[in-house]
Amino acid sequence: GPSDTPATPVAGGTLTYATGFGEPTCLDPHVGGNMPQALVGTNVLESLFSQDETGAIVPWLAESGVAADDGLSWDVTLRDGIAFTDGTPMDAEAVKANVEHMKDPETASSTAILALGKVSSVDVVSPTVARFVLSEPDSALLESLAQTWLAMESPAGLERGMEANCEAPIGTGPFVFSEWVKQDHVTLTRNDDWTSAPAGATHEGPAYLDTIEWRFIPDPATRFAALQSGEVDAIDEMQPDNVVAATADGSGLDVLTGALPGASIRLELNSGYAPFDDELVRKAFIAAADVNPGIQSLFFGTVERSYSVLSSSTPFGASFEDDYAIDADKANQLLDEAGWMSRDSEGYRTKDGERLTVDFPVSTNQSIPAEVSLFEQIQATTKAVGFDVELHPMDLSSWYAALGSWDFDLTSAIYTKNSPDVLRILYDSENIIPAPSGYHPNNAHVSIPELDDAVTAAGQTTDPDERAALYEKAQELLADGAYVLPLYDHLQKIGYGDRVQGLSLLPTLQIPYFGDTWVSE
Amino acid sequence: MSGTVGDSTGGSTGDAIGDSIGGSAGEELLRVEELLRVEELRVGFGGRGARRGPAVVDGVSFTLRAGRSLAIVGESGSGKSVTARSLVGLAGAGAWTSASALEVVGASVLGPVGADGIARGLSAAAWRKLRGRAIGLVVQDALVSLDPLRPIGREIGDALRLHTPLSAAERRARVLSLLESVGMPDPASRVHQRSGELSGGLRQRALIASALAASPRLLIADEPTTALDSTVQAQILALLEGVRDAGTGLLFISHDLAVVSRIADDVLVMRAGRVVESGPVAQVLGDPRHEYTKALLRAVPTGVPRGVALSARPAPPAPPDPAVSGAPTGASSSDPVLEVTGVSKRFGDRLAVDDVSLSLPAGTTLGLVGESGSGKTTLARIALGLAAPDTGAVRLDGLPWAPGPERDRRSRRPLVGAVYQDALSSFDPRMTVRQILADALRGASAPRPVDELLDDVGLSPSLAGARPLELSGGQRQRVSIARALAPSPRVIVLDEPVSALDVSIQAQILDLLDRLQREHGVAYLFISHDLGVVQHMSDTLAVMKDGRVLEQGRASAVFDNPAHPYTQALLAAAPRIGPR
Amino acid sequence: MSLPPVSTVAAVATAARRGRRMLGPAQWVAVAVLVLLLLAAVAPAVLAPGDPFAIAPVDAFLSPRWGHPLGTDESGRDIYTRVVHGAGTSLVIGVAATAIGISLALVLGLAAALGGRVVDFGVNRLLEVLFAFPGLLLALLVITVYGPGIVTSTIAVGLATAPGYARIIRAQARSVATSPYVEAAVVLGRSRGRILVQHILPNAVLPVFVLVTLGVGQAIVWAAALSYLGLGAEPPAAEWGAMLYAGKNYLATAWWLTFFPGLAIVLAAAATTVLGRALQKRGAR
Amino acid sequence: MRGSALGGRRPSGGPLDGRVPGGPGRPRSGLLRSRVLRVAAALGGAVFVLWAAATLTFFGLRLIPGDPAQAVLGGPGSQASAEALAAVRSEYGFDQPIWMQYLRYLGRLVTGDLGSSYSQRQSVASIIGSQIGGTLLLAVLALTVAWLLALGLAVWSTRGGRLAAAVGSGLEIVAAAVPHFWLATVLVLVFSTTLRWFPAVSTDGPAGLVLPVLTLALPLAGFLGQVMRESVLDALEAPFVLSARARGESEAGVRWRHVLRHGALPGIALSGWAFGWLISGAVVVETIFARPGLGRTLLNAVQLRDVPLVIGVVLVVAVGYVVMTLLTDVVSRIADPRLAASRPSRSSRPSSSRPASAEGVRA
Ligand SMILES: Nc1ncnc2c1ncn2[C@@H]1O[C@H](COP(=O)(O)OP(=O)(O)OP(=O)(O)O)[C@@H](O)[C@H]1O
Ligand SMILES: Nc1ncnc2c1ncn2[C@@H]1O[C@H](COP(=O)(O)OP(=O)(O)OP(=O)(O)O)[C@@H](O)[C@H]1O
Ligand SMILES: [Mg+2]
Ligand SMILES: [Mg+2]
Ligand code: NI
Repeated sequence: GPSDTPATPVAGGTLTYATGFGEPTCLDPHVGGNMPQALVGTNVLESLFSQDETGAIVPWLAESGVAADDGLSWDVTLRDGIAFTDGTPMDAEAVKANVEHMKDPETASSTAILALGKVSSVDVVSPTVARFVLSEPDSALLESLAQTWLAMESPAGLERGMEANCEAPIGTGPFVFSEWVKQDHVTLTRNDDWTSAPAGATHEGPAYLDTIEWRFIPDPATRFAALQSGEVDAIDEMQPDNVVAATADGSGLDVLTGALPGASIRLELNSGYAPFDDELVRKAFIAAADVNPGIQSLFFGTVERSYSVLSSSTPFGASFEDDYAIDADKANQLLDEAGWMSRDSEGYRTKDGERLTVDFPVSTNQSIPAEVSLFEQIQATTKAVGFDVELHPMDLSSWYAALGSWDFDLTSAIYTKNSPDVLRILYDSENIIPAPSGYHPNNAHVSIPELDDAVTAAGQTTDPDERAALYEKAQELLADGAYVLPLYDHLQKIGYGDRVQGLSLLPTLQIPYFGDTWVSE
Repeated sequence: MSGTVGDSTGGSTGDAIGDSIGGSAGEELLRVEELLRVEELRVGFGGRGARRGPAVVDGVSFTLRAGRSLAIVGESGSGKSVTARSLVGLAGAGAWTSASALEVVGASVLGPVGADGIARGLSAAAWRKLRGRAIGLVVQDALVSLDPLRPIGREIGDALRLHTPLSAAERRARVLSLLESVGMPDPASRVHQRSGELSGGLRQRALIASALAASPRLLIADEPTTALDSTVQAQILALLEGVRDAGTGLLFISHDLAVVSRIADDVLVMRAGRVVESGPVAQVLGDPRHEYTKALLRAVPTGVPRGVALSARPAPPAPPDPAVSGAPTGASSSDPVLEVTGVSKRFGDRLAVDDVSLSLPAGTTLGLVGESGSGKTTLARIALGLAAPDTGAVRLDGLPWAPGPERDRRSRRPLVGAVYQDALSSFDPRMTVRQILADALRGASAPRPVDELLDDVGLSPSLAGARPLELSGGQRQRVSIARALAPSPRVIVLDEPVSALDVSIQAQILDLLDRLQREHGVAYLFISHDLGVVQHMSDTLAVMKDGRVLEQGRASAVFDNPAHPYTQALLAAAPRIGPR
Repeated sequence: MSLPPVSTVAAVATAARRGRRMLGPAQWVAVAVLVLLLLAAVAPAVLAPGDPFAIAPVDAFLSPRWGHPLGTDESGRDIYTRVVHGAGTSLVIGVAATAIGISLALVLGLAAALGGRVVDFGVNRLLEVLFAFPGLLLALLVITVYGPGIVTSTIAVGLATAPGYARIIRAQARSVATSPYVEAAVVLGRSRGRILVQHILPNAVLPVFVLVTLGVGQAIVWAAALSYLGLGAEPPAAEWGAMLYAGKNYLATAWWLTFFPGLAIVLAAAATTVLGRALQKRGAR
Repeated sequence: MRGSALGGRRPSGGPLDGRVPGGPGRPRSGLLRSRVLRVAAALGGAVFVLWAAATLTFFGLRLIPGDPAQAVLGGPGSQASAEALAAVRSEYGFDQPIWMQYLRYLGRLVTGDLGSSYSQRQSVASIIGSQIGGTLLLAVLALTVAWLLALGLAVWSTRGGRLAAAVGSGLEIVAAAVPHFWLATVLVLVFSTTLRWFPAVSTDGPAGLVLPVLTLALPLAGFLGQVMRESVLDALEAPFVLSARARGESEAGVRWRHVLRHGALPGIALSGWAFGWLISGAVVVETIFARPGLGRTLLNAVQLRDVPLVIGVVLVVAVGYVVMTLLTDVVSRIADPRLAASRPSRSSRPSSSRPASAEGVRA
């Protein structure tokens, strides 16, 4: 690994970063709003707030955010003297323009618009104070504002129109977008006037690197080969075996790991339709799906089994290990009880001549290969008790289409959000109702009034103890009803070569942060 | 040394080359110099040492002097080409050669002789020095012996590039003069053409020019006129005679006795790899000693009267003078069984058949001659009802036959048969002889057993199970004739039925056809480019050129007194056996 | 994607005419490989008694060794067993795809060759269009419309190869239809229908079976390519392409996951090609 | 009996009998007219192919389930509002009947407007413009390398000697049987990860092109090599080679001056087919080597249901194929006058040397 002896940072040089998350179709994270945009955007576009390792909100472009007593408005005070790289001041007017941009249907935002669901408008109280007016209280507002998808962009830049802004949105960050060669790379160059380092930064003032070349290498093996051969300096989305290889002595490589906030990687059992509308069948499935040996071997010990719906980097996660004990006898018994008593020639259980089939669409885009292999092992272990799990690998569009039409019994979907409010998004019965596009976050079809009440109340209160209790309650309900099978944390694994120094992950979304990074020769 | 060879080609020779080969002998000496001495040449293919393959050339000996021509004759496969190729060390892949002497232009080319007594031959480099420079070889398939992808000028220039120090510009000039000397019209534009753009005669000229380019003292011409029309053949023969007369030794290979009798001084008759008879041409052809030579001569149809068997024995001596006119056979003046009136056929902007009228009386033979492309096949296809004429009509047995829908002809199809040049491709490759004939017999009015049909064409019933691929050329043609005969037709159209056959096989087939006509009273539309064959076979004759029938009438009348100048030229060009 | 073009086949026919020995050592090796493949396809348990789907996470990523001659995969499944059991799937895909392609091609090609000018013109244009269309795109479209899986990818490969076969069949049927022996049959007064049945169909269609042999190998390769893009067989099928797809991620650490299924594909494709060519030599004169 | 039985002493017809249309004697005006007609027919055919390809793709993509408006609004999984969807539907005309959309699309296509990509918010033309270079470079290099490899191997392995011949044809068959995706991973493993000679990620620099070009070229060389070998063997047996040897030409001269060209002919004729093959291969290779290009664009566009982009790429590929076919046709005719001479009409005549045309099949 890189030498631990602290070296003096040197300015200059280029760092080449290869991402496996894919190429954004638009660099402005307000538009749409997905991980690829956040990754490349975080070092250019900064947010009002940030989070520390504990998940606590810390200031960034804003100094503070204070809620009114009724919780229906928040006054956000901005740091003075910060300007976008085009010279436009980063003031309350800019905040207002940004929020309006995100909420504009023309922008076609999906992430930001959800996060701002309760914000009805922004009032400019003074150049440095922007007042967010809400339709109902939202305890997660500042957390939402910390996400790159809600980052601040130059209003002048936004006015150029979507096409131009997609090519190179203008922010306040340590780098600026200077070139985008489609399907090849995005070039970020240093912003010499940068003054707005986030909390936790090791130095103030301009970044060390001259440029970052941001490349897109979809094939994981190729990506790792490129890192090994020194063609690139850092990669993300490392495969487990590559992590092992990179952390080995003498590899000349090292790995930076952080758990992405939000939900853990988990299987959601579609409780809205047969066969998983029967709690007994869900419980049987969970009792039969033996995943621990697979997680051990497939991930080479680089991840740990999780018994929580929430990622370990998200506050208020609760673990219910006992609910996930493996017991084939119990599974068989439950299935008998549920009426799936006979077995067909292939050993699958049947009821009324129907086979106990579980359709499992797998997004080859969202699930890494080791995950797919784990699903295969789940398929094999549940087959023993008579489940016929059918894996259907799909491209992203087909997968969303299958989910949108509830044409699945089991699925694994990623949801990254830097707040336990993710529980509300994923399991509030309201979110069974699809968006106009057909998208519905509540894939498990969970509809428990108690749970709805708990997550809504937790979203409205700012009292940490109360929130903790409410979120634990919600998670307990999920575990008891066997709606979800948590697997492990969604880990961000950044591999990098020894010439890279001072690389860190910004805790908000565990995105690599290059403000302090330099390359040694 | 003066340009002995150069003279023959009318160009100026690089003298230096001649010197290095021939030494500094005087011209007189050169003329009688022994260019080739071959003794007990044996060549075979495959195998090694003691287990080497059988000899296909077995004990051939001869000598050839400058300014003389030696012809090798013999049937297909008798070893003529292998002999020729052995002289330049190109007998073929896997060939072995042995000889007690093999000298080219005074030097042995046997090379070191191995323990097994087999000559190893010269080194590749030594051979290359001889090839093209000491010996020019015009290889057998003239039409495909020039690289179709390269301009002929390059091909000819190659020999110069390889054997002379001439510059590119000098080579160009020399190529032009060579082409001119071989009688190529408009050489300047021809040099840039590729062989595909030239007619057969022009290709052969270019090929001869390329063989003569480096002024070799010896020219080997392997069947140089075989694929050519008789008029063109006459021109090429004249060209080769000129070359020989200019002092080059000429080794001439042919299967055609008539051609040989015209060009050769001496002749070598080969059979199955052995020389059966040799000597001056007048002696061998005029007074053959060996039975095989006699049979060969007998098989030549030229001038043999109608009805006289070519392959019968005992044989009358080959007529030295072909003045005998064909006597008409019986069944002469009945009603025409096939009548073609005013038929024309156009392909694109080419008029393939131009207002042709013919009439074929029952039981007789109408011969159709003409050079390549004159429209013979097209006319035959029209007569068979396979192609619709643009104008005109064909009547069969007095009833309309073509044009018209095939449906109308189908019931009368048994009246007409056809025999093709390429018998093999006219058989369905999946069928056996028995199946082919049984199928043909199906529509017959008087069905006969297949065996009887086979017997009729002189084939053993044991061949019935064979597939055409397994038969020899002559056997295939017999099966083809049997098929045509099966439905007891009134007319058989024969398009070049013997052109692909050796002269002795040809004789058998012609005799067979003759007999069948007598026995079955069938009429023939007999197409050939070979005047001798047509003369032998026909009662009446039509001469075609450029789609038109120039002349038609009784065969004997046309042959004796050709009216049209073209017919006269055609007859004049046709080589005959006899004193030059 | 498409099969080797007409002139490959034509050239192979030339080789045949050259009349070399039919079964040389290479052909015998090919026959041996194919016999093994067929055995594996028909009775995989004879060659590999194990269960190709039995997982054993503790035994994951074992390199080739005693007991696991080709090693184990990421789930501890025995690669030898999976390769053997995958033979059937791969062969069925190859044969079925080729059969689909050729059946379609037979209809198109024969219609074009025998159906008169208008049909010929129409079919030819259609073929041109299909040729100009990248074969893989055709397959991609079929798969996006009907979802991935063995059946769809088989159909997709079949469709994508059809135009190539159609051209060959059309040319073949035309050359037979205009051949002298068909003309000879006309002279004998045979009806069109009879000529079609007796001469044209057998002579035009029989050589197509050789094409099948030549095509199976390529169909296997292309079906594997689709699997490799994640569009083919669904897990846990022991299909070779899908095994490659799963194994490619472990290339740097566990080469045997990809190497052996890949080798199986190469062997199968090469063996069918060699045999197809030998058959062609025999069929040709 | 060599020659006499099959070929005939007097071969007639085919390219051998010296009747060459367009040769001397044919009126020039007719020649010109036929040439103009041929060019017009070729152009008409090309336009037809493009139209049909566009139409097929247009309707083919409509079969895919899913809302195109969603593809416009941030792609799959977007949570676009109902208003946004409605706005997009009317803007793009998705609310109109399909044939209206088709006519609209066709109308714009005629004016050369490929539309704008749903997913990349950019005009299709500019996306293709930026991607086409890399793919063309890859395709041309791969084709050239495949050509050279195939021809080299064909010429080398026919030097005589059973071993060389066996090795040569064995290599060709195996190369043609190797799936390129597998080859790519093996090449990366060997030359990039282990030996570190070439980068795993392709760039347009010479080193970066080596592996992707080899990946595409090797299997292609296998196919081409099989054809070229036969052609070389045919040429080596042809009388004109005997003729050249009889002239004193050396073995090298025979190969260089004569055989090589004949070997190359089928390579030229197959280049159109090879182009299509390479585009299919580019989809895989560009993904593995992370190269920008049309192949990757196409794969992404199909997965994102980006209809205009898919059609755009299809059209470009079809144009490429058509151009390539015309080009190979022209080059073949220039290189091989026999092709120009051979009539496309029926020919029942046996011919002993047939040009390596892509049509003639004798199985
Ligand atoms: N390269 C070869 N390999 C094996 N056998 C050969 C080869 N060339 C010729 N032969 C055989 O040698 C014999 C003599 O052939 P050659 O070509 O000399 O006959 P030819 O008298 O020239 O016949 P044609 O009149 O048909 O040209 C034939 O039986 C032929 O099959
Ligand atoms: N199917 C066809 N299409 C176009 N032109 C043709 C066709 N068949 C024949 N021709 C042309 O018609 C003319 C007469 O050809 P035909 O075959 O009848 O001549 P032929 O006298 O039989 O020649 P050969 O002696 O070479 O057999 C030639 O110029 C030929 O090129
Ligand atoms: Mg000969
Ligand atoms: Mg003819
Ligand atoms: Ni294809």
